[in-house]
Amino acid sequence: MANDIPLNWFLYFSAAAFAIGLTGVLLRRNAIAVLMAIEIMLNAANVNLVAFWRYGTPAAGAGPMPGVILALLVVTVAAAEVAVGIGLVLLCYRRWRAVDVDRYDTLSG
Amino acid sequence: MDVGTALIAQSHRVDLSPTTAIVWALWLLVGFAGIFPGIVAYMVWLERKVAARFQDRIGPNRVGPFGLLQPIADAIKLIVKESIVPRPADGLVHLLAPVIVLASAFLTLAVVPFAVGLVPIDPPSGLVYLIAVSSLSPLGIFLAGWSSRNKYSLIGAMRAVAQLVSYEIPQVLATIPVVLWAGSLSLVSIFDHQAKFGWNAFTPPGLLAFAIFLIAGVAEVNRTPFDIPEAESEIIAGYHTEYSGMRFGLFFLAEYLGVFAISCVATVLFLGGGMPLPFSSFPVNLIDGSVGSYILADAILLAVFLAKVLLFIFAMFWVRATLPRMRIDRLMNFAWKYLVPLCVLNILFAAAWFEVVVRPGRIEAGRWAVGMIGVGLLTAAGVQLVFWANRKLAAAAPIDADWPAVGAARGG
Amino acid sequence: MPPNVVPLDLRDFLCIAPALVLAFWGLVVIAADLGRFRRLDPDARRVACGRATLVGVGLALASAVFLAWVDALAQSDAPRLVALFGDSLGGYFARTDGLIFFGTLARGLAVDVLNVLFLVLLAMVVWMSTSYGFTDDLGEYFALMLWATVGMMLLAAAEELATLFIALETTTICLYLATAFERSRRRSAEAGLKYFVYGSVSSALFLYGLSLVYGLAGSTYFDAIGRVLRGGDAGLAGNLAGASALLLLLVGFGFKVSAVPFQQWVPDVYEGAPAPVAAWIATGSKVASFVAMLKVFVHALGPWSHPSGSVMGPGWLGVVAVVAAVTMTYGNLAALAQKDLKRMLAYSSIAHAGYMLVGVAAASVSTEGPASAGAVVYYLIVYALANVGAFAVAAWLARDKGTEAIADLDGLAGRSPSLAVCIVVLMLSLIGVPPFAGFFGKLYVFMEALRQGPSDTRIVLTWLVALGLFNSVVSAFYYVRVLKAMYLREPSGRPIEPARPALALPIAAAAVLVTVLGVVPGPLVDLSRSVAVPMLTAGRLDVPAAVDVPAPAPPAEKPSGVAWHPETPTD
Amino acid sequence: MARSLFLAIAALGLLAALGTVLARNLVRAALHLVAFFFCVACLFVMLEAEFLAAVQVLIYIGAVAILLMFGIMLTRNAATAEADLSGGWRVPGVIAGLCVFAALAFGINNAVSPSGSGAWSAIVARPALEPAEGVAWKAERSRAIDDMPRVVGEQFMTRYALAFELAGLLLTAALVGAVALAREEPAPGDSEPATAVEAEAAVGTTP
Repeated sequence: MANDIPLNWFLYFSAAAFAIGLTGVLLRRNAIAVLMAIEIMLNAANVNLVAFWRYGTPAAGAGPMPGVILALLVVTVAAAEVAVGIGLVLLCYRRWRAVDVDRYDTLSG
Repeated sequence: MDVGTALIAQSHRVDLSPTTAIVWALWLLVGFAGIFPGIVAYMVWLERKVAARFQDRIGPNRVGPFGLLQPIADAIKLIVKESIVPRPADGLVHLLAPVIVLASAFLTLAVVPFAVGLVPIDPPSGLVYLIAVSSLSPLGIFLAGWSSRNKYSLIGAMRAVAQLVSYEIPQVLATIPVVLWAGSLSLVSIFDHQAKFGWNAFTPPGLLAFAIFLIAGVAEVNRTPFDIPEAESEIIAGYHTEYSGMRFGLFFLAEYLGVFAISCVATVLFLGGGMPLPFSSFPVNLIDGSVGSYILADAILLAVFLAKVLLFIFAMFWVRATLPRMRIDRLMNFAWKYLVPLCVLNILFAAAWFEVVVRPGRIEAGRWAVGMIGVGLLTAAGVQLVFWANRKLAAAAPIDADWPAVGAARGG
Repeated sequence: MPPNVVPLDLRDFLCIAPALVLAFWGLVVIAADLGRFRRLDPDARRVACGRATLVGVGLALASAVFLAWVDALAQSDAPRLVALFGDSLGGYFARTDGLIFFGTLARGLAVDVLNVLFLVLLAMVVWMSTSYGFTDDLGEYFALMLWATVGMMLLAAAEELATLFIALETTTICLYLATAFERSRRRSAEAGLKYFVYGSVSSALFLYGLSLVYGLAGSTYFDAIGRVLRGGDAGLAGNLAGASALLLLLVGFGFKVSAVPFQQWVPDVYEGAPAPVAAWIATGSKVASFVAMLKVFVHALGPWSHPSGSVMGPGWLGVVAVVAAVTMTYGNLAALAQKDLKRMLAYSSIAHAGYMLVGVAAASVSTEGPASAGAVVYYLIVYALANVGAFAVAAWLARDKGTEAIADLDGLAGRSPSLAVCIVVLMLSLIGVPPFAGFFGKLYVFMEALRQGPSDTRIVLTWLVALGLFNSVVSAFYYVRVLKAMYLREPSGRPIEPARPALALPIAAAAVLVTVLGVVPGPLVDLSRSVAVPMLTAGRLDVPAAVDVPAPAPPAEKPSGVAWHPETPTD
Repeated sequence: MARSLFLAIAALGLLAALGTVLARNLVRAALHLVAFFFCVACLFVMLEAEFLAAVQVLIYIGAVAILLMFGIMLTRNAATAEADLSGGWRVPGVIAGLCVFAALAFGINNAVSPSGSGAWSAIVARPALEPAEGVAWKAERSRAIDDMPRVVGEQFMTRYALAFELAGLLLTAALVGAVALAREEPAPGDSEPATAVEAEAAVGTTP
């Protein structure tokens, strides 16, 4: 199929999304916003994984779909991370009445 | 491949060929823009009639014979009414919310096999798709509540999301026995399986799953007795308090479409789709490849399918006219302490049923009888166990301990 | 099931029995706490929960020791194994390919030794947790500690990237939560959130690097990646994607092992977390992360360590060397200024990560081959033992004073002389003073760094070793401050209460172990070497047996009953 | 056709990602995030992984986004869920992001895969999946695409059994820990296994 999408396009998309996510992590000070930026980065990695699975030549004995399985595991991990993150954010919010990471000041570092 | 055959053929892959595009366009035009809203309109009429009868009234009877034109009048009224958006509201989100809810309800119908070949798309992961799109509606509801900048809207939205998320779990778990027996997530395969093994509701674990699915389904579409998110007497109208005109109409449409969709899905998953008889593949075996046989079989299937759906819808109206609203803590308790454990146990029973009856590949009278009695007793024992354990737990806790507000009010 | 699907060999679950026991026991502890212990008064409840947890750890330890015995027997006397357990099970245990679950997990003596280490450390940490009350959710707390350990065990045994990733996440997520468990203090919640934010960003970076590695190699198995990289002649030259992948993976592991510049979370988290949790982050999590790092970098990405033969060319060796140098220097210098015991231990653990990174660098260039990674394993064991003891001291302070200032130790020698001696031993071992095990750890790591053929990597690693020696001297200053407080100062305020067995025992046990391993280092050194070889060669069929070590014979025969045949490419 | 579709989806996705990062209003940011998730799901469909796309919508939009919204609601006044970008870090952050993107894009452009499939930029079409003599993976992959749920199940029950079990443990641990942390100070004798959702519901009823 000559009109197919090149592998690179997916990779560029994912690289851009990853960079945006990373920028978000650096820019935002709100813990929940940071969490969202992290989700973007995880999704970028997932696009990579699935694109490599579909376009690449597997090494010997790699199984039919390591990329997809890894992506599914990442989805699981992301869900768990968000649950844990929201739990921690709520905990801190109850103590400080603030969600901005800068405002937490007990520890000297 | 001519369009006629393409309509019949059930596509298993998403592709972008012109044929599929035509099929999809047809479905969109006929089904989603024409038939389904029509069905919804007359569901509303039916509901008003049924509720009226339950309350010893007559119901709509002014517009047209038996009030049959009433839905059209209602629709015109909703369309021409002014759409009022509160000034502090988040305009875009306010508009987007009903669209998301409606899209969720519409998209659910895209994988329902109404009859042989009458399914827009049959992806191999159809059931996951179904669950995925139906999980969009909490998002829309939440956004509706949030964007309205109204206390009652927000409370209603929070209630709705908590309820929808909770009841989604038993709903999904209840479909697992069906998937286990059919060995596939495709709804067409599930239909085929029932043509071979009888309706899923006619097995002990299937019956339990069916009941759980229905209960959770009623909760998923926010209908009485689970209509806490829009409880008029407490929070006006919940998340759509601040909606008027056609935006409100979209929510209205989405709710009834949801009722219709959940009935369709329950019919396909548990009641053998459009098959009129439980243990025979009656209309499907008429098909001999000719177009005429297709039309005949599909006509029978479609008619029976709609009759079953109507039955469900009527049952929901009946429940609504009869039962009072549940208290929210009871509602949550019911989902987490009764339905979820029952579902988990039920998966084990379903596995037993699979080993006894389904494993040989065709239904055998002896094994079927053994399965009915053995697994049936097992299932009954499981239900007893869950209820007994909950009663024990409830007895151990002080009265109303599950509702701190009451206890505190009494203590103070 | 279609015929081409090879079913799972259920006997594989026997090989992860310790992890299974711990995972199950977590639920048992929660249930017991909810059902029974919650009615007791807080102190009794804490002790009951701790004891219940210890029972589970003991069971897991028993199964791990049993598996170690079986695996040792498989190497020495396989026929006897068959005679003992019958053809099926005995034959299964006697297999020498060392891989289970379709090659995703390693098995064998190496894994068993690490499991025993984790469990011994966990037992000390759990016992320490019963010494003072810092949380009300005891069942959940102990369950999370057990589950974190499950993650660590499988992380250290993983032979494949998907398993590695999920094990890593299990470990860290349990630890994020446990960090925030001290409900009475705000700093615990803050530490939990900080740990979480840094940790999840690092795992996102790690994951992206991992996806690039998967794209480059087409496989997620360490061994297959290594083989692909060795086969590709292009190396890293001009392959910026490969370099980015390497860097991202390095960032991910750098966070987990607390290497500079990814160390910002360490002092805060160690300070804010309850002392036992901090101990577990500093020891268990670090051991597991270092083992995983060794596997990924030396085994899978080994061909990229210095592909051009020069340490400063493309390749991870130069980066790791620089990171190691900066890490140990930064850790030691920053530790000098600390007044809080846990913060000091945090910086010192950063410094130790630097020494161990020298070992990682050495493992890829040493003439000893994979056996040289034994130095890192030895160092890890010694470091972990000493640190658990040191954190028990922090728990002691936290119990009595609520803070962990070093000044609170003033005059301890007069009040509990025997424990003071134990603490002296721990500190001396952390400095690396000769009769104690820490000395041999450093010696061994530095020796491996120096043991290499003539090349320009030699000069860099020699400088690294020199820097390490200088740093050891620096570290003496702050460790000695603890000793000074105990022996030379008089207590200013209320002196601290004597330790109960829950605290005394971990301190004493750590001190005794560190001394014994220092006086008789031979057996553990041999063991670490024999652990390192299969750890870094699992699934590799072309590695000759290590020369001077009584190492297990590397896998020589084709795995039987496994779907994964590494040497028979399917295309 | 496919290319223009891809470009449209990718552009939308990146815009949504930017919106997530830059939006001041957190709920708006979450909404952008939902759009991004949806675009990624569309890309999965274009990569012939429909099952994964459905899972993406189910988990990310149905669960993660909702959870994030709950988090925002419970920590902010609903009407003023505004959050500032950090001032001093703005320029370095953007520069770092651009540098990362440039490095990755440059790397992707020049990457040479050692696995034998050549440079990434040379792969312009996905490999055909007609079974060929001696190439087993083509048949494997074509089966994986046609019947993905089943193959995923098989993989999770065989090759990745351990990872699957571990994922279950991870979710259990996250649930147990998050509930223990997010719970209000527990009353003595309170043994009710309250879930996070339940706790939210309780909050919702007693405003």
